[in-house]
Amino acid sequence: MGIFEILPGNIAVYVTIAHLLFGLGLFGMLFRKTLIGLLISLELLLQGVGVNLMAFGTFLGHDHTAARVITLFVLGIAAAEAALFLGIAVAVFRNYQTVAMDKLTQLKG
Amino acid sequence: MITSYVHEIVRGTGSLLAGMKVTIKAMLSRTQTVQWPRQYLTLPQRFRGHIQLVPVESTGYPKCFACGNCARTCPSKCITVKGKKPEGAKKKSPTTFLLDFTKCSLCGLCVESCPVSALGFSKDYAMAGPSRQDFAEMDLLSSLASPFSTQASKEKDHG
Amino acid sequence: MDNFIFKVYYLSFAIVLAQTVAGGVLAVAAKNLIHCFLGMVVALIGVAGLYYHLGSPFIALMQVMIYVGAVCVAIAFGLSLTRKAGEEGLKPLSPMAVVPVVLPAGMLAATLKGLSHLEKTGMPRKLDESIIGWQLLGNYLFPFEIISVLLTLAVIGALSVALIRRREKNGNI
Amino acid sequence: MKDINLLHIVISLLGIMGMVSLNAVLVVWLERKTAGRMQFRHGPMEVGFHGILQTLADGIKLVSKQLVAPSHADTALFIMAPVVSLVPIFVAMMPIPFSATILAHETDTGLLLVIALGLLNTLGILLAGWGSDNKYGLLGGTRAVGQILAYKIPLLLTVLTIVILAGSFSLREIAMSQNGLWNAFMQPVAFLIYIVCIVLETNRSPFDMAEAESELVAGFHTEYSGMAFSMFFLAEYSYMFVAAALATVMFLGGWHGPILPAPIWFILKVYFLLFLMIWFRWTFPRVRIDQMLMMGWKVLLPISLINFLITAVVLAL
Repeated sequence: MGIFEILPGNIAVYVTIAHLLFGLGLFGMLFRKTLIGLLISLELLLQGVGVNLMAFGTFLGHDHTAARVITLFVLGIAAAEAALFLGIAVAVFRNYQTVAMDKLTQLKG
Repeated sequence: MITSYVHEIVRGTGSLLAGMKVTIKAMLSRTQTVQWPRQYLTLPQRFRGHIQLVPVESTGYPKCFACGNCARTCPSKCITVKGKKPEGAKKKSPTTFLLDFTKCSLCGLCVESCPVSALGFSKDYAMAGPSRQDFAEMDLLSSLASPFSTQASKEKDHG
Repeated sequence: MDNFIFKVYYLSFAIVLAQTVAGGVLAVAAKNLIHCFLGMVVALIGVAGLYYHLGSPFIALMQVMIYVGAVCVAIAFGLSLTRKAGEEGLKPLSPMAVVPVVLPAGMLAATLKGLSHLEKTGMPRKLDESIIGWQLLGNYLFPFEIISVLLTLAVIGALSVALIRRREKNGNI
Repeated sequence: MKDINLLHIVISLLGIMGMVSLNAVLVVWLERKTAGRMQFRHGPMEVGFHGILQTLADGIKLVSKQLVAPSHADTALFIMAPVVSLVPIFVAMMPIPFSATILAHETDTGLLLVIALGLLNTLGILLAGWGSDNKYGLLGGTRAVGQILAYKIPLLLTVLTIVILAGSFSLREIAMSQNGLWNAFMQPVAFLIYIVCIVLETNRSPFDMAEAESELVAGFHTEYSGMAFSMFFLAEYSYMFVAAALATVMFLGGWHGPILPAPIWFILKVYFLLFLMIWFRWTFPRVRIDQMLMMGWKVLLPISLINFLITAVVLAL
């Protein structure tokens, strides 16, 4: 058993994995080339936030439902954001025939 | 606009139900196909398969007297007839009657032209074989009794 | 027997952890965008597993349903609509790459330091989740309504953004 | 965690596997027989009594065939796709109650579990289409995605209608709540929408756009052969069973019925729905993709929304 035994009951594990997801998401947002890659990284980042919320809510919260309700809100917001993001991505592709972020420079003037 | 929307949905559902009624009726009625190698359908009277020789009812010998009319009439020259007189007979009888079914177009002119109606259409439709040769020389005599072969077989019996 | 069940439980947790990390890395680092997508799906299912281990099967299933069922499918759709060869992969690394390493690491260190003062609370327990519904329509009614409005607006916005071209071409939607 | 009994898990998994295979054998046979009879034919007659073992023979043939991956295919996706489409269906069978006591895994959120796992099936189809480096496959996969976006919201709304009637996400309690009057009679509109949605969900004709033979060869499984193809096949027929079982629980009163024992009633109702789906398949011509999307967004969505609103208002009053 050894190390496995402490894993599911230890808040540090959840917090670590949440920060890892957050870091991966941040990395992807900085270095992916296309809008869709950006969106995928953004989802990972939000997942990090969600795991963090749930871990703190479950282990430390006085009110166990608060974290869950807020996580549900995060899920809802993420769905809305994804829908909007994809709409924008499709519109951008229609107008510029590309979704590579280096080439979308019209706003720079 | 709303009424036409609702009307369309109701009408569509009705037509779907009508279609389902048709198929369920079909499902509960008799099947039209049969399990072929085990069951056969009776063929209609006028089914035109490949040609065959018509026997004389009393003896079982072919009616044909090898006049060769059919071979001459055949537009694709797929009939070969040879014949001679068996001993003690008045008319000739065919010794060879070959049909090249690979060329035959089933036009039926041979049957029309036969002076004694010795040719007819068979009801054989399940025709398949491993080689082309099986149909290039179909021996139409083989299914009939022959005045020659009976003699031969009699001799064989005695011998 | 009990011991074995616990072993299976710990093993499943380890698998979920490994799955989340591997999926996340694949999602960010893969060259091919469809592999990124796949990595994201794997990571999201892993996160759902984490929620389950945190004692909340309801949130875990909502995660699978909303993310894997809806968001991922929509992303896949967008992916196939906007795909263009040669535009995938990562930009060349720059000094900026320090940020996503240092920032979460610093945050994590601070959090763990703060946590070390607290006593362990033990294994997460499964709780009655019907309270979530009461809370949503009670204490959290206002945020709930705002989320609903936000979702509606997002759908309308996405539609209108995606239909701009067609409106210009045809004169109407 | 302690309440999970290992023996129970093993037995229920074996039971589910047996159920899936037996169901596939029976439903494929039923489908071919029905198709035959509806076209005035006999259907399979050779293997076993009236061809009942035909599926088994076909299965053996498929398993013994080689799986060929196209040379430019994304091999990992290509091999993963059938597994992704089949395994969630296995798991989705766990919370389905065959009677008040016979169910593999009792959970409060059974309905959500089945629906969430059913969504993964489409993911498998998408991966298959994408991974096989084939334009028909890709078109099939993309169509499946468009389809899921169109039917999932009406489906969830009808399911929610039932949930607020029964007051629970647990499949067992939903079935228990219909001891007297079945939901199909209380919610006829929701029932009809759900019937349409399960046909959409399982990618069957008239909504089999993802594999439309006459347009896309075989759609997402054009490149699949042998074992992988049979896994898609198994997934389709198992998904049919899961969807029909869910409909039985939600609308046809689950295992409730006079005289006969409960599991038999359940199976009978499920097979009635399966027969209904087969009947649809051999009656209706395939709709076009735009017609399907129109129907999803313009007919099913508004009607299910109105139905949900009316139910909620009536219950609140």
